[in-house]
Amino acid sequence: MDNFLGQFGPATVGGLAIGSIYALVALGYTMVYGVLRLINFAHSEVFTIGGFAAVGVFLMVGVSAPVGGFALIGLLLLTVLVAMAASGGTALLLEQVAYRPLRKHGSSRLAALISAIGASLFLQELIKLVIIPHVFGQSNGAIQLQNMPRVIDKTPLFSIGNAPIRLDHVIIVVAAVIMMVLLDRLVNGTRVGRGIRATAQDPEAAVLMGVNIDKVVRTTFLLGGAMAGVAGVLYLLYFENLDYRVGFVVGIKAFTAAVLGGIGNLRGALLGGFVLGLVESWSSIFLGAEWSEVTAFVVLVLVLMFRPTGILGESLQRARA
Amino acid sequence: MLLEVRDIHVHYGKIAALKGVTLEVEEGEIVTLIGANGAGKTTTLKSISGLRPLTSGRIVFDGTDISKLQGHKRVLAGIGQAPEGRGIFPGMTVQENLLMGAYARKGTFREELDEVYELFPRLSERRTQFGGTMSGGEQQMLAIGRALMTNPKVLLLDEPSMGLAPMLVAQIFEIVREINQRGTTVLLVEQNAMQALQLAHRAYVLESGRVVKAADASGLLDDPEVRAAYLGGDLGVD
Amino acid sequence: MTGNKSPLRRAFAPIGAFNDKMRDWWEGANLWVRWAVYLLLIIFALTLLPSPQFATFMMPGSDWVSTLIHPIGTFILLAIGLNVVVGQAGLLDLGYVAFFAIGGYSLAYFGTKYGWNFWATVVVGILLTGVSGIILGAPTLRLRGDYLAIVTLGFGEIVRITANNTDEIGGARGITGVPHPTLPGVEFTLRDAAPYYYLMVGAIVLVIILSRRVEKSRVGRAWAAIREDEDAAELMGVPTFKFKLLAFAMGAVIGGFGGAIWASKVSFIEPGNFPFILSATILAAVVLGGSGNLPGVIVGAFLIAWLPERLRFINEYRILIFGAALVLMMAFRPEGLLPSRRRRAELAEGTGGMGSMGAEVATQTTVEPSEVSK
Amino acid sequence: MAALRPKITRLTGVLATGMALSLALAGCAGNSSDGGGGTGGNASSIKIGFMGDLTGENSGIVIPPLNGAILAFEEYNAKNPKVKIDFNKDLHYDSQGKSDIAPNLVTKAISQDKVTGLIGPAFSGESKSVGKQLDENKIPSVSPSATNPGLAQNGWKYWHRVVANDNDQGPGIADFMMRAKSPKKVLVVSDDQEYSIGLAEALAKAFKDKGTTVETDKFSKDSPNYNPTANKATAFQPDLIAFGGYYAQGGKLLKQLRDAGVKAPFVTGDGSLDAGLVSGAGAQNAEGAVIGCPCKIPFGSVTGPLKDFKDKYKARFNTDPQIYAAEGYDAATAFIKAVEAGKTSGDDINEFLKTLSFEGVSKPIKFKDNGEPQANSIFVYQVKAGQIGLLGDSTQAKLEG
Repeated sequence: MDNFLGQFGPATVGGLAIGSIYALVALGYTMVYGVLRLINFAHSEVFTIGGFAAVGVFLMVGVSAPVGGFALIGLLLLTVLVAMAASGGTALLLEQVAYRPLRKHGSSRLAALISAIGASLFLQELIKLVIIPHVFGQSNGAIQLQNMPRVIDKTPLFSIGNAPIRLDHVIIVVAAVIMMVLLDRLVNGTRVGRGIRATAQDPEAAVLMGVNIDKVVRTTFLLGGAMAGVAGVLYLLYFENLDYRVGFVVGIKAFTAAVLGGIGNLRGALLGGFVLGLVESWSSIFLGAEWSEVTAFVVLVLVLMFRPTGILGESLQRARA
Repeated sequence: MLLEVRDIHVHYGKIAALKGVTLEVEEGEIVTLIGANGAGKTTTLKSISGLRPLTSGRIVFDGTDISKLQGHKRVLAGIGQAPEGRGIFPGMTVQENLLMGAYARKGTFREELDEVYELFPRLSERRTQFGGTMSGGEQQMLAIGRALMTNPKVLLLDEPSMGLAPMLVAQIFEIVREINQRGTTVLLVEQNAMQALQLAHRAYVLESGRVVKAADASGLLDDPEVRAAYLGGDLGVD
Repeated sequence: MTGNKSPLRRAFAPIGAFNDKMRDWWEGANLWVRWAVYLLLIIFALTLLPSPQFATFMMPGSDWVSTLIHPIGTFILLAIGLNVVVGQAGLLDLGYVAFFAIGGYSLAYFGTKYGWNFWATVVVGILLTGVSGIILGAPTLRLRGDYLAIVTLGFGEIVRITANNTDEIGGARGITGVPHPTLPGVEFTLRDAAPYYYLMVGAIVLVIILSRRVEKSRVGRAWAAIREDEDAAELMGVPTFKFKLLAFAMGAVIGGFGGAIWASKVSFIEPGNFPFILSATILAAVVLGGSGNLPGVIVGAFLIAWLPERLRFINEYRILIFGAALVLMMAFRPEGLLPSRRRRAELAEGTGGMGSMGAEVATQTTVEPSEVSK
Repeated sequence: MAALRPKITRLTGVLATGMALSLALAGCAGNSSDGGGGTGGNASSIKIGFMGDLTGENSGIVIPPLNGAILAFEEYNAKNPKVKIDFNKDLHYDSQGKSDIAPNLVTKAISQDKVTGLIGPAFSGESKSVGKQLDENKIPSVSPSATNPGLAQNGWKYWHRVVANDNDQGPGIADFMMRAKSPKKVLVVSDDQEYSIGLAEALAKAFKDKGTTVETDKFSKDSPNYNPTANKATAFQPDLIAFGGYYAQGGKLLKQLRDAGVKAPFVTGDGSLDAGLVSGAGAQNAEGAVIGCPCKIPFGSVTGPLKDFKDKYKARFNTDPQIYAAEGYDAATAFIKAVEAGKTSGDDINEFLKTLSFEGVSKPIKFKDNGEPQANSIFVYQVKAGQIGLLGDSTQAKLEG
């Protein structure tokens, strides 16, 4: 453990960065769960689509070297918007095709879960077989997007202790917190948000108040999808690579984060994301990175044993405070 | 005629919950539906407010057929309901709950809010408290107040006395009378038949999904069959 | 209102009608008729099914008998096991593959390290999986449905990753030379799949009998009660936790049994054989076939195992199509191909034993009079 | 429609026969014991199969040797020999590199397709799962790319490979790096895949034997986040980072190492010998990375038979030969030599392979008794200006820059 102190700083920074990405993806799980009581398994692919949309923008704009200043801000805004649209659109479509018919027929959640798993597989393969070869021109079998353009200069800006901080670290954490605050405002401070919360808390009563449930569900998917789109962009900026399966790993972690924080609870998702990112990162120092997933799940089980509804408690219902 | 329900059938899966219910509510009336548990009272209300689909039959409100209108649109048309079990949004404050009542409409709702707070001074005291943390009686008041915020032409009340102490029940019923006197039509579902009949103008008796009796409330109070079935052992306390 | 029934939903109607008819006939059938049918089915499974003539149609791209053992046979075993947990007790388990892995690893480890006899090791493996089912269940079964789902998913991953990182059981290298079963007069080798096939059929028959017996017993009724309304079951005096744990353990035991047989057949196992997607696939098989109904579950497992292999000619598109098929099936026949009547009643009531989705307010198109009037 | 009819007739016929035979067949399910290496001595053609990951994520390592083999067999058949070698598409078994799929395919290859020999399996995991099966059925196999040292220690008599194993590769790479950079501290990294761990262990042992301080690290392949490894490197400050693993992970690792400011030289093995390493890491990050391989890839300008092979390959497949293409060609040639010598049964071919010795494109091909190749040369490559170039035999080559 002599090198523990040497690794602690960078591990914390890395943990916060990856935790931010988990948190943003977790928001989608948590919102859909809050409203529909459905584990939207295909949300991981919604995230992946966001990443690919970002690659598309970078290639289209023709980024070949790191940019800075206003150009960077402009480019990032454009990318985020496109990715939010792509992911949000995918999420909407998913709701329409995979969940709406089941909801209308009052199917069991088990059926919905299977539909979700099916949709997840379908989207994953679609990305692999159609999007990568035909949109990005990668040859069959090559599933990684190669030669990812570098958008952000990655030389450290400054150091805190022995932890070098890069621009992408800052952007990721700041963007995640901003998106989180915006969403929180939206859900807790607007009419649309009240509709969402009312539906989550008591759908029948919500109808009696004149809330259009279908619209609320669509909005929920759209918002969750858009958050995942942002997460996709941040992921791409951070790791600069992407393949058709990234969503699976990130998705499971994000869902774990959502449950950890208290599923259905927006702030819980943020907290859960950070906790999970840090736990993974720190535990890697002691146990080795190959055990990080095991530690993440063990922490989840431990938390649930003592707080059966997650750290912050469950759902949009009591999440107001 | 404000509300007409014509021969509606409703099913839960394959089980028939309503087997042809017909009833009418005139403007300005208080009409009550009484009957045993499972007779179909709540289902009738849910069908009127669009929470349950009809298998057959028609519902006409204010001159238009609303049988196929989506539930949330019926609120705008003027049907307000305080549902069974109150349906309070537990994670919203009292004020937010009330504002949810006005969700479908645009504008500020100062006056409506003031009116509800005037009817239920208790809610006014607790406007920042969370719905989920209130007592049963307060929740019932909130549910009725919230339904009033939808600005209804007809107010559907589902078992407002359930689980409440007799004194509170009397209080709630008094407020219902007050609401009616201010011009809102009321369709009341109650197990507490005695008090409901004392309050209402007219009443329908439901038995296993069918209307078996329809008469003036006062008439039913004296009906020996009704007395035996619904008023005998059912004097208020649940 | 009558026109609301979609054509695709209608297309499934004959299956349902046939299913109903079969069931009526079955329920009215004599004991000896039933036994004759059982016998015929077993004879069919032992003779016609694996015959080479059948194979050219069923499996042109790979070896048919081997495919019947794995994935078809193992999937059926696993689906029957998972059906106990999901279909009968109504618990959502997303990490079922863990038990398959533990069973396989038990056999591989004790068989190669200590040279234990196959049958003894199978028993030990079954005990170990049962215990691991209890270890997983005890802290988690008090959690509500979805928390249980993520925790079981996590358990599946923990088992796989632990196997991958533990050198004592071969780590990522896996274990080679898993012992073959021994039976007097029968030689289990890699040259001939037939003995394994008979072993697999025997195992499936055994597990079916076990599962049926339990389903019809007091335990099965307790599970049904828990599935339909856990709170009510508890109030009626059913010790729900105990029975949920039992369901978990029994599901685990069947999974472990399947794992042991499979491991001995392939003679080499590695952690990569136990990915999450396998859990999801088995779950899909159970739901697709008709969760809670044994014949349905078996048919579901058969289709889920067979179709992707059979569809190898569309090669890389087969998972894409598989995913789309799952979505379509759930949209048009969410109760599965061959649901049990009881299950269908539960679904009609809107809960399906696992609760319904939220934001669910029945809208105008839900009820078809034609179904209602039956 | 017309084309369909015969098929349908045949199908019904088959089904009817099936029915009739079914009872008689009880007990004969999957009876395939006529294996023994397929056809007899006077066949006019024999079948050779190929097995590996043809559509999965590591197919980039498997398609080139498949192409190499196709090239060799096409050349052979074009010469109108007495016994042709059938290597058609149906005999290319796509295991997707999965050890649980491979056995069924081998069963099919043996019992239905009646192959006489097999090129592959491409990877070590699937080789483990089918080696015994091939052995029991007396099917000679030659793998162009499975490098796990343990494979040769199973006592399989029908198993061969034309590449040196990781126990040669590890020391080969270590020797070379010691001469080139004389590192004092080496960080040996692997992911959690079987191949990766094996090579990393060989590398760690080799560097330890040379007296360096070795620290090891392992990460999960599925995790996108290799930062913990980068952090460890920052803390340990090694003079060299050695990675055992495939390019898909290697590229990401290299990028995250460089992004974290780790500047130590990077060396890796055959699984990363792919342009994907450079594009995954970014050309700038990959610059100077050293890759060792028991394979010889004709990158850049080459001479002699290798050039010949490169030109033919390019003409046939319209792309330069990549990793293990030459080995695939040599594996196929081994079978061709056997058939030319009149050997057409599995047993005969296997016997012949014991005595075989010829100058392959990649190296001199001669098998030891356990199936390992005699020649265990390791070749080293380096990334220069975004391209991988061959430096030469690890015992002679010099590192540039």
